[in-house]
Amino acid sequence: MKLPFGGPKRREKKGRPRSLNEPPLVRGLLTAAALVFILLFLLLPLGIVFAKALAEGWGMYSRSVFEPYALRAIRLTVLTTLIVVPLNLLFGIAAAWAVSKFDFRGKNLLVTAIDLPFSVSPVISGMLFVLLFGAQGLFGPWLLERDIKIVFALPGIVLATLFVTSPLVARELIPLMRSQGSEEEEMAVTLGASGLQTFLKVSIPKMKWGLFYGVILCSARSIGEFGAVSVVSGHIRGLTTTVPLHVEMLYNEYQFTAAFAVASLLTMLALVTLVLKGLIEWRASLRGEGK
Amino acid sequence: MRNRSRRFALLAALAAGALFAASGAAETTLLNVSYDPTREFYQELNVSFAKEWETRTGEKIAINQSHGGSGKQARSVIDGLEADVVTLALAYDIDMLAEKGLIPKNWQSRLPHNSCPYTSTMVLLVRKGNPKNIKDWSDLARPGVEVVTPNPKTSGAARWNYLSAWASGLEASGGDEAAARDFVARIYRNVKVLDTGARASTVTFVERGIGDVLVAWENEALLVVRKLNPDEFEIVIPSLSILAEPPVTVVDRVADKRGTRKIAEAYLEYLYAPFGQELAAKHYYRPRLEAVREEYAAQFPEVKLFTIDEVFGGWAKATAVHFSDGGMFDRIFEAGK
Amino acid sequence: MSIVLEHLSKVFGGHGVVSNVSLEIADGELFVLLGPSGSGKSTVLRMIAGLLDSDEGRVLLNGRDVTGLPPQKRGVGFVFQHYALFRHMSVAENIEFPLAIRKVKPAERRRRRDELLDVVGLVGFEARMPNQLSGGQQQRVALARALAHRPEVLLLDEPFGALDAKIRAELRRSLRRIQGELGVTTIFVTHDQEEAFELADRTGVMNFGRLLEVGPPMELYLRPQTEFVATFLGRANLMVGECASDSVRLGSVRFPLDNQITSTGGERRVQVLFRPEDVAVRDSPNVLAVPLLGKAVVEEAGSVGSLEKLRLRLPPLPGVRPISPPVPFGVDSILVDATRSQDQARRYPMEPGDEVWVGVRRIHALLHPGLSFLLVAGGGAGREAAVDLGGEIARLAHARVTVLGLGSKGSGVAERLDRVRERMGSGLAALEIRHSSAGLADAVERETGRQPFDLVIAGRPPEGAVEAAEGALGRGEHHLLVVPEGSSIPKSVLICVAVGEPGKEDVHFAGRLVRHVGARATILTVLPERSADPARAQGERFLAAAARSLSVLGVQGETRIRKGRVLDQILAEFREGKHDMLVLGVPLVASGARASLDGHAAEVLKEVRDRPVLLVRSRGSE
Amino acid sequence: MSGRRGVLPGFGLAMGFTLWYLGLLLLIPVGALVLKAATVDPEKFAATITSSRTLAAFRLSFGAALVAACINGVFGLLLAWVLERYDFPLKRLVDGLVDLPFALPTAVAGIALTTLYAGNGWVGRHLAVLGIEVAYTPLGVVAALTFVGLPFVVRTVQPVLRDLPAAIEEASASLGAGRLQTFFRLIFPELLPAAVTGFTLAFARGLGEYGSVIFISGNMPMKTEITPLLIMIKLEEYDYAGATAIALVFLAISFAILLVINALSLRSAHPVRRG
Repeated sequence: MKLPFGGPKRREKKGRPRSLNEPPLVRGLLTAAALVFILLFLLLPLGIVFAKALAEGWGMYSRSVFEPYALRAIRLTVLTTLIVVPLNLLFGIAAAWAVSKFDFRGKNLLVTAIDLPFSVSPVISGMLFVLLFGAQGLFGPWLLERDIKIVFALPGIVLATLFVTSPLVARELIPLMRSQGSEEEEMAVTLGASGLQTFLKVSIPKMKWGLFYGVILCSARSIGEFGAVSVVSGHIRGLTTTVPLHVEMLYNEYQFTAAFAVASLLTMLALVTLVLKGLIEWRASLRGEGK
Repeated sequence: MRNRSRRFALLAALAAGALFAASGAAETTLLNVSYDPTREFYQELNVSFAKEWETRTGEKIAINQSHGGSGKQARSVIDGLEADVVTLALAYDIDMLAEKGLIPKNWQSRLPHNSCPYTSTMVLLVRKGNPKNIKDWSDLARPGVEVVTPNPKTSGAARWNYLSAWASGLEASGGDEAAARDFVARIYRNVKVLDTGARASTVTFVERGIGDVLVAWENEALLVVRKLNPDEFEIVIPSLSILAEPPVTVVDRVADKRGTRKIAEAYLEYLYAPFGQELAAKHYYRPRLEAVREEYAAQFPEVKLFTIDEVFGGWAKATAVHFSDGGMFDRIFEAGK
Repeated sequence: MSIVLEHLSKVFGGHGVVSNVSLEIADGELFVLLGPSGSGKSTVLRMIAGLLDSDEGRVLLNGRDVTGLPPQKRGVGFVFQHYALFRHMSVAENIEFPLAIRKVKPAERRRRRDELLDVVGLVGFEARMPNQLSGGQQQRVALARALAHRPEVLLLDEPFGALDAKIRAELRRSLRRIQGELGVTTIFVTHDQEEAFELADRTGVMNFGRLLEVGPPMELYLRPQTEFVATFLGRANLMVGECASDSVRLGSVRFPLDNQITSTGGERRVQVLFRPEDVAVRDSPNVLAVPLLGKAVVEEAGSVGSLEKLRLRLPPLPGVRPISPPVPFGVDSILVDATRSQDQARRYPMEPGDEVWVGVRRIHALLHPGLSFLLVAGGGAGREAAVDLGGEIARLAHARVTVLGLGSKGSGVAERLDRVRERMGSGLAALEIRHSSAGLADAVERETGRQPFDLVIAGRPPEGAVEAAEGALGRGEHHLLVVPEGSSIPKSVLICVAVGEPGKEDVHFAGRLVRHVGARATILTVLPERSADPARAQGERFLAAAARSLSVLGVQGETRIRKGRVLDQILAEFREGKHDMLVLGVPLVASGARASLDGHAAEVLKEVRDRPVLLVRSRGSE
Repeated sequence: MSGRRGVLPGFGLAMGFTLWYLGLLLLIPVGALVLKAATVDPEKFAATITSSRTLAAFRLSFGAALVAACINGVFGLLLAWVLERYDFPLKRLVDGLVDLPFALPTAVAGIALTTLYAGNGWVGRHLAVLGIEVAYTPLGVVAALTFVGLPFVVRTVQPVLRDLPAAIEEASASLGAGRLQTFFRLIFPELLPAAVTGFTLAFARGLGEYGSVIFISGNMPMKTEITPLLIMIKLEEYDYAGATAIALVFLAISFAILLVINALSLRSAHPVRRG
C-alpha cells in the first residue's frame, strides 16, 4: 500500500450529508424512473434489433449480411461517407475558424445558416435537390442535355447526405474554439509562425479531439441518413440503395430477419460510435481539454 | 492532418473509381422501375430473361430493378430516374409519363391487352376462421370491423381497392352515387392504418396483427396465404371486384438515349411469352395466356370482374373525380373526421 | 458558550482531514480560525453549519446539540468565499430569500431587507442583479443574506479570499463594525494571519486537521507553543538550544526565560523563538544593553514601508541548530532576521557585507519541542514501508525528517530518493535527504552522531529483525519504530509497560506519537500468575497514573492488567484487542557498546511480524 | 475582439470557403425552393396551406413534436439529474446509451420501435391489456419523436448541472430552505435556460423527423400523417406546387425556431459562470 503524502490533495467525492441530498427512497424512485425510461426507449429497441436479427440463427444472419445486394449497399454507404466526411471536415474547420476567431457583422446569421440543415426535415432536404437537379427541376434540362446524372445516382445521394450532415463538424468545433480562445495562436504569430504553420502546429492539435468527435458524429449520421437519401435515391437495387434503404427494402419484402440482420450492422456501428465518443471524452477529460 | 485528408481524398477517389468502373462496364444494363409487390416476380424473370437474351444474341446484360409506391416510382422517372421500362400498378401513372413527353400518348396500344401482360384483382384477407365473418365489401362498412388498406393518394393498389368498394356500393344501391359515397366513407371510417404502399399495409396486417381485414392485391394475398403464413389467414373473394390491369411500357426517351430499345422491347415481349406468363401465374398474377390460365385455374377462382372503363370511364376520369386534390377521396376523408 | 465543539473528526478516504478538534466560543465573540489551505479549517466550519456530517464528536450551538440536525435547522448564517449569490435573483430577492422560506410577511421582509442593506451599506442596490455588482458588493449582499434570518451564529469561510487588498481591508472594518453592532457570535475562517490580527477576539491555528493552539492573536504571536504556530504567525527566528530549569543557553549566552518549561524526563534540548523586532543590531557590542549572540555579517538589507529588514549571518554556535530561517544543507552558520525602524536605519545605516553585533531583547521557549525523525530507505525488502508510514506519521506529527538512503552508488538509490522527495513533497516541516553506502547500523550511527533524532523508523527485514533492530538502536538516544511491509497508520496502539519507574518514558513518548496519529491507546501491564494483591494494587495505581499522563496529552484509551507469562499475555492482548501497533519499553544503556535486545523485546519482535513495533529506549536505568 | 482580425491569419480563406460552401449547399437549393414556391399560384398556395389535411398534418407534427419535447424535457431533466447526482450500477453505460438516438439510423429506430410497440410487440402487448395503443396512433408518433429527441435535453442540462456551484445549494440549506424549495427556487431556474435550449432542439428535430415516424405512425391522413410525409405524398402525386408550399411554410417555421434557439443559447451563455 502506498500512503499519500503532502496533505489531502486527492480528489474525493465528498459525502454530502443527508440534508443536502434527497432521501434514499426519493433517490431510488428517481433513479428507477430514469432507468425505466431508458429501458423503454433505448434498451428494448436495441435489444429487439439483435433479437430479431438472430431469430433464425447465425447462418441466416451471415447470409443476410453477406448477400451481394447487401454488400453493394454497404459499399455505396461507405463510399458516400468517404466523400461526405472530408468535405464537411473542411467546411467545419473553415466555418468554425471564421466564426470563433473573428468578429464581423451578420455573424449570428451565419451561425444560424450553418445550423439550418438541423431543422430542415430530411425529406425537404432531399426534395430541394430534386427541385434543383431533377429532370423537371431548375437545372434539369441543362443536365439532361449533357447527360449528367445527379439525382437518382451517387452525386444526388452525396449531395443530400452532405446537406444533412454539414453542420455536425462545425457545431462541434465552434464552441470548442470559442472556449479555447486565440491566445496560443496569437502567441505563435508573435513568435514568427506563418499563418499555415500556426494553423497546423497550434490550432489543429488544440482541437484534435473535437475534430475527431465531429468526424465520428458526421460519419454516423451519413451512414444512417434515411429520409433525404430516400427521396433522391431512386431505389435501384444494388446501385442506389444505401444500407438504411436496403433495410427498408428487405423489410418491405417480408425478409424481416434479413432486415434486422442488416439493421443490426448499423446498430453495432452506432454502438461503436458511442464507445469511440466515450473514449474521446475520457481522453479529453484526462487532458483537461474538451468540453 | 493534411496527410490524413489527402489520404482520405485518395481513398475516396479510388473507391469512386471502383464504383464507376463497375457500373460503366461493358455490360449493358436495363432498369425496370416497378411497384411494390412485383419484387419477387421480376427478380426471377430478370434472371431468366438475361439468360435467354444471352443465348439469343450472345450479349451479356444485367437488369436492375427499383420498387416503391407506384405513384412515387412514376414521379421518380419523371424527375430523371432513367428507367428503360416501367411496370407500374396503374395506367394513370404511366399516363403521367406520357404527359411529360417521355413516351407517346398512345403507349397503351403498343402491346397486347392494353399493355397489361397480366392482371389481378382485389380480394379480402382475413384472419384464420374469419372471426368477424367478413364475406363481402358490405361487411367492411360494418361498425366494429377494422380495415387495413393503403392510401389511394400514394398507392396504386389502394386506388383499385377504393374503386372496387365504390363499384360495389354503386351496385348495391342500384347506381346511387350518394349512397356509394356514403358506403365508401363508412369503409374508410373503419380504416385503422393507411400505409403509403401495398406492402406496408400487408406488413401492418400480417406482422403487426392490426385490423380484421386487409384489402389487398390477389397476388399479395395469395403470397401471404400460400407462402408466408399459411395457417393464420384466409382469403375471402368478394362478390364483385375490379379487374386490375398493371400496365407496362418502354420509356422511349430513356431507351432511345441509352440505346436499349431493342432489349427493352424484347423484355416486355418476354412477359407475354409462355415462360413469362407461367412465371406471372407462379407469382399469383392472373395470366393472359389461355393455356397458362387453365393450368392455374385452381389458384384463381372466378370473380365477377368489372373494368375501370366500364364503371368509371377510364383512369383519367376516375382520377379527376376521386383522387385529385380536393377530389372525392379528400372530401370523404375530411368530412369523416 | 455560543459554540462548543467536542472532539470533532472528519475522515475523507481514510485521511483524517479534521482530527479531534475541541473548542469553545463565547457569546458575541469573533473567533478566527487560521491555517494554511488544506488544514481542515473550512471542514470544521462546514461541520458546524451542517454542510458536512462529522464522523465523530458533537457540535453544540447555545447549549443545543445540533450534531444530527440538517443545516436548515441549525440557525446559522454562512458566507461562502465565492459569495454563492443566487444568480437569477436580484439583491433584494437574495436577501429576502431566507425570510421567504420562513414565510415571513412581505412587509416585514422588506423592512428587514432595508435594514440589512443599510447595515452593509448597499441602500439603493435592491434591484440590481448579482452580475451587476463588484466582488466586494456581492460579498456584502451575501453577508446581509446570511444575517437576514437572525442566525445565532455567523460563519464566514474565507469570505474575502477572492478580493483585492484594499477592498479586503475595507470589508474587514465593516465586518468588525457589523459584528460588534449585532453582537452575533462569529467564526471567521482564513489563511491570512493579518486578518486574524485585525479581526479576532481570539484565534485558533490549525494545521493538518488539528487545532494546535487557541488564544488572543498577539498572545499566540508572542508566546506560541508549537513550531508551526511560531512560524505561521509571522517571521520567526527559531532554533534549538539547550535548556536549564529557568534559562536557555544559545551558544555561550544564557537567556532568562519568560515561561517555565516543564521539562519532561530527559529533554535537554528546547526550541527557542525570537521575533525579528526583538533583535538588536549595532556596530559595537558596547552600545547593546541586551544579551549578545555574537558578531554577524549583514547578508541582505531592504526596506518595506515603515521597517527595514535585515538578514544576518552568525558563525556557528556550539549546541545550537537553526530551524528558521532555514539554512541550506551543509552550511553551519546561523541566519537571523531582524527589523529596525526607519529612524534607526537612518541613524545607523548598514549595508550587505558590514559586520555588526547582534543581541536579543527577549526570547520565548516553545512548550512542545519538535520531533525529529530519521527514515531509513532502501537496503532491502520492507524498507519502503518505513518511508511510507514514517513519512505519514511525520506529516501528522509535524516532525522534521531526514531520509537516509542505503545502498551502493549506482544501485538506483539516487533515483529512489528522488522519488521519495517527490512523494513526500512539502507536507513536512523539513525534509533532508541523505545517502550512505554503509550498512544499516553504521549508517544510522553516523547520522545520529551528526545530529540527534527522536525516532528512527526502519523497515522490518524478512530475516534477522532482531539484529537489524539492535543495529538501528545503536548508541544514540533515539527510539526505534520497526515497520513491516504493508503497514498503515495505526488506529489502536497497545503500550506495554512494566510496573515501575522505567515505564514512564515509554508511556510519554508513545503518547506523543499516538496523539499525533490520532489513535486510541491501551496500556497493558502483565503481572506474574500468582502475584499478591498488593502487587495488583500497585499495578493499578501505576496504570492510572500512566492513563492520566496520556489524557493530559489528549489521548483516549483504556488500561488493562493481565496475569501470566509476559510474552504470552502481550501477544494474546495484541491479537484479541485487534491492535495495530505495539509499544514496548526497552531498557538500554544510552552510551557504550552496541545495544543488545534480550528478553521480551527480542521475542516480541520475532513474534509480531505484520504490525509496526515501537521500541522506546528507557533511560531510567542509565 | 476587434483587434483580432489583424493578428490571426486566414479570415479571408476561411470565410470565403464557408460562404462558398454554404452558398452551394444551402442557399442555391433553398433559393430554388423559394423560387419554385414563388411560381405557385397564390390562391393555390393558400388553398394548400389551409386545406384541412395540411392543417391536420401541421397540427400533428407540431403537437407530437411538442409533446415529445415535453416528455424529453421532464425525463431529460430527470436523467441528467440521476446521471450527475446519483450512483448506480452500470451508470457509465447508461450515460453512453443516451447518445444512441444520435448514432442509430432513424429507419432502424423506426422499425425497432414499431416492432416493440405494436399490439403484438414486447411492450405493446402489455400496453394493449391496459387499452393503450401506441403504434399506428398519434401516440406512436410521439414515441418515435421521443426517441429521436431524447439526448438533447440530457446533454444540454448535464454540463450546467455539473458546473452548478455546490455553494448555491449549501447556501440555500444554511438559509433554511428544504430540498424541494432549493430545487424549485434555485436549481430549476439555473437549469431552465439549458433545458429550454434542449427542449427547443428536441422540438425542432422532432418537427422534421421522417425515417422513424413513417414506420410507426400508420400514416392516416387527418390522423397520423406528419407534415414531412404529406410533403412526400404531394410529391408522389406530382403535386410539386403543393409540396413546395408546405415545405416552404414548414421550413420558415423551423428556421424561426432555430433563430429562437440561437438567441436563447446566446442569452444563457452570457451570465458569468464563475461566481
